[in-house]
Amino acid sequence: MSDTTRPTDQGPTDQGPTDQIKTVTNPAGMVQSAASQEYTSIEHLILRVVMKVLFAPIIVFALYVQFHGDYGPGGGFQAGVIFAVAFILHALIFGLEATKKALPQGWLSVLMVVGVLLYAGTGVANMLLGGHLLDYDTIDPQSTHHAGQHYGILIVEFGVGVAVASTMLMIFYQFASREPEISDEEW
Amino acid sequence: MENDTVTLAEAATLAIDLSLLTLLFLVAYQMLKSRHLFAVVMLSGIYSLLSALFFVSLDAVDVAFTEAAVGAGISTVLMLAGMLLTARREKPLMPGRAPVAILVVFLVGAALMYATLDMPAFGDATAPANAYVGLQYIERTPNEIAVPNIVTAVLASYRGFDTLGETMVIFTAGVAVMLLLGAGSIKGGRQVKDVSDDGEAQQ
Amino acid sequence: MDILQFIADRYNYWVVIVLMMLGLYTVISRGNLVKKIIGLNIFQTSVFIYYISIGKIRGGTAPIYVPGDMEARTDHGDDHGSGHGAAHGEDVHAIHGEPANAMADAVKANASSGHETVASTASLHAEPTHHAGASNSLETDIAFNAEGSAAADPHGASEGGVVLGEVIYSNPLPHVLILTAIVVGVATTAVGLALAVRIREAYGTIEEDELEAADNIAEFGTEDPREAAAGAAA
Amino acid sequence: MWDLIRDILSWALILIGSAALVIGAIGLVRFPDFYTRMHAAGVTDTAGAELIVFGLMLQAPSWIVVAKLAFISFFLFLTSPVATHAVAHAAWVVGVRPMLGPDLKREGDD
Repeated sequence: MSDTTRPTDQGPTDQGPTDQIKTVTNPAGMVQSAASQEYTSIEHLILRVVMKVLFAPIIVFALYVQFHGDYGPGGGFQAGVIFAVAFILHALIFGLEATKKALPQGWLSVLMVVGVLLYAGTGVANMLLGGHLLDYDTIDPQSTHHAGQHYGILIVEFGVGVAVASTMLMIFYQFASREPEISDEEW
Repeated sequence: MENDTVTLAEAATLAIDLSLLTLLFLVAYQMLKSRHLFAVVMLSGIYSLLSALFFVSLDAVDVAFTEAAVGAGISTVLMLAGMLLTARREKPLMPGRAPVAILVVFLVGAALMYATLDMPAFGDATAPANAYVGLQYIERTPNEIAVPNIVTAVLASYRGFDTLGETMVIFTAGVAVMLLLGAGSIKGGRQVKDVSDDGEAQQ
Repeated sequence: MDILQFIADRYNYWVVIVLMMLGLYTVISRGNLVKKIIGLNIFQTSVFIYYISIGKIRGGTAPIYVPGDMEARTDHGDDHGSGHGAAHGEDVHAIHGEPANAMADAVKANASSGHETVASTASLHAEPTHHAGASNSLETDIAFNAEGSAAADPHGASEGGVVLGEVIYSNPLPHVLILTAIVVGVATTAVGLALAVRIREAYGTIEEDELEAADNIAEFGTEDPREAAAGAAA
Repeated sequence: MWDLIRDILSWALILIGSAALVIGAIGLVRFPDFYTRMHAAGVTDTAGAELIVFGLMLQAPSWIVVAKLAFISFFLFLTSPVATHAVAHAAWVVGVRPMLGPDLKREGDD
């Protein structure tokens, strides 16, 4: 075992315990470390069942927070984070590979751009409609109840939500798909 | 207490605020003391939830919501992942570091404490921060935006450009993490071996 | 008693400063990079609490219009009684129509308010009621439609115990700033952690002094560069 | 009349819930080993939070608030025991074993 965090040991493990870290594709295994292999089939049974019950409500709640942000606490930032949390929970319990099948990493990098472009594009569209940047009243100039502002805020918040959710998930994917070099005895 | 009427509700709020702040202090102190990084990360989740509770007490429901979702949901998981990839334990404090740090910290703290003597009172409606721009938002939102949640109106409309910038910062941070950890592969990089030669050289 | 009042008015800021000192101490004194990032988070949260504390208004509520209040505050919401519309609309209109004037007023008021704050702090022990008095005069001028006018207001119909159009809301601006700052904070924390992870992979440690020693060994072949310099000179 | 009953009932629920949480906190400090502490925290946490939410439900001004509180209570009922289970299970997998018999009287484990 060449790899420790002892102060005397300067070098990283290059060709160290490759046999030791072979099964850490599952972040749940990472977090609940030292799980013996024979457990894994039934180990997370309760967590899996509850996760299946909870996953859809969390997504629905995220959507509620996203689109109810005009009327109550909430908005794109919170909704994006909650949406990301649902998938992070999924990854923690079912493993990162399963989550990546459900929501591929390539989509995320596209969605990150789409979110920001949705926001910026709304602003540019307002300019093209003859107003200032992000002057939502140009969307519906005739409205007496500021319908343009409502539409603008909804679109922009949606852009924020998409950008935040995909960025947070992307960051999580990047961290979780790395293999820890530290042996479990360090705990 | 002659002139100002302290109601029961205000006294209760004061008690709740004080207990929350005490808990915040204790948790922060324990985070400073503990060398077990797993415990520190868990405590940071508790710290976030406590501060979210305190935000509710200060009427900032949107902020509390965000802090609870981010602090308990994302931040803790990311820190956990970061900790798993780096180190589980912190080394003991180097002797000689603490006195300098204490000196700097107490100087800064004393200066800030001195500055609070001139601060407007807590909850003062006429404080410069509250009387002008903030009040304008409250007065104008019904006429100009017509959205019940003033925070959303200010966030997405009045200060929409600001929020665009914030979104860009988040996007940039995501790209930075991708570049640092993803190793250029859209399929998700595995462990990178490009540094092992240097590691050998250092030994 | 005024000492107590003084403390009650500021205890929030002091606790926030103590939290900030804890965070700063963690950042400076601890050598572990992850611990430094966590210290930075403590610091950051204390700044958040400080901002939100400033925005709190005594007796206020969360900055979301209570049902019916938004309509009561609009100019064109004539269905809520023209009397109120006139009384209230005038006020908004003055701000709305002549921003330059409003700005000038604001600056004037700002100057006087700053003056009064200093005065009230200076004379706090001598005259405990001064601050409240100063606050009240300002309040009736600019901060709120005077409480007294609520009685004369034909719209003074209260719904569920609140007088519409007169509800006090906490300042929404700090909330907006901090809300975005929290999410940006976690994104930047992730960047910091990613850097720490890469450093760990390159050096095998994230302790500051060991990193420095490793750099020195790589550059000079010894942990102490001064030794190497002395050796080279000799 | 209904108001009075409602107030008494909701206050009773809230106070019992708070008492449960306080008792749980005391148990968390006083109990000797990990599993008994987990037991104290887990059981009273679920019960106390549920009771407080029920008490709040009786005070709710409108049905929509009742519905929201019902959702909260449902999710608390689902997640709180599961969290306790996950923590206890993780401890078991890592190798923490419950104290048994005369050991239970001592402070500190293993």
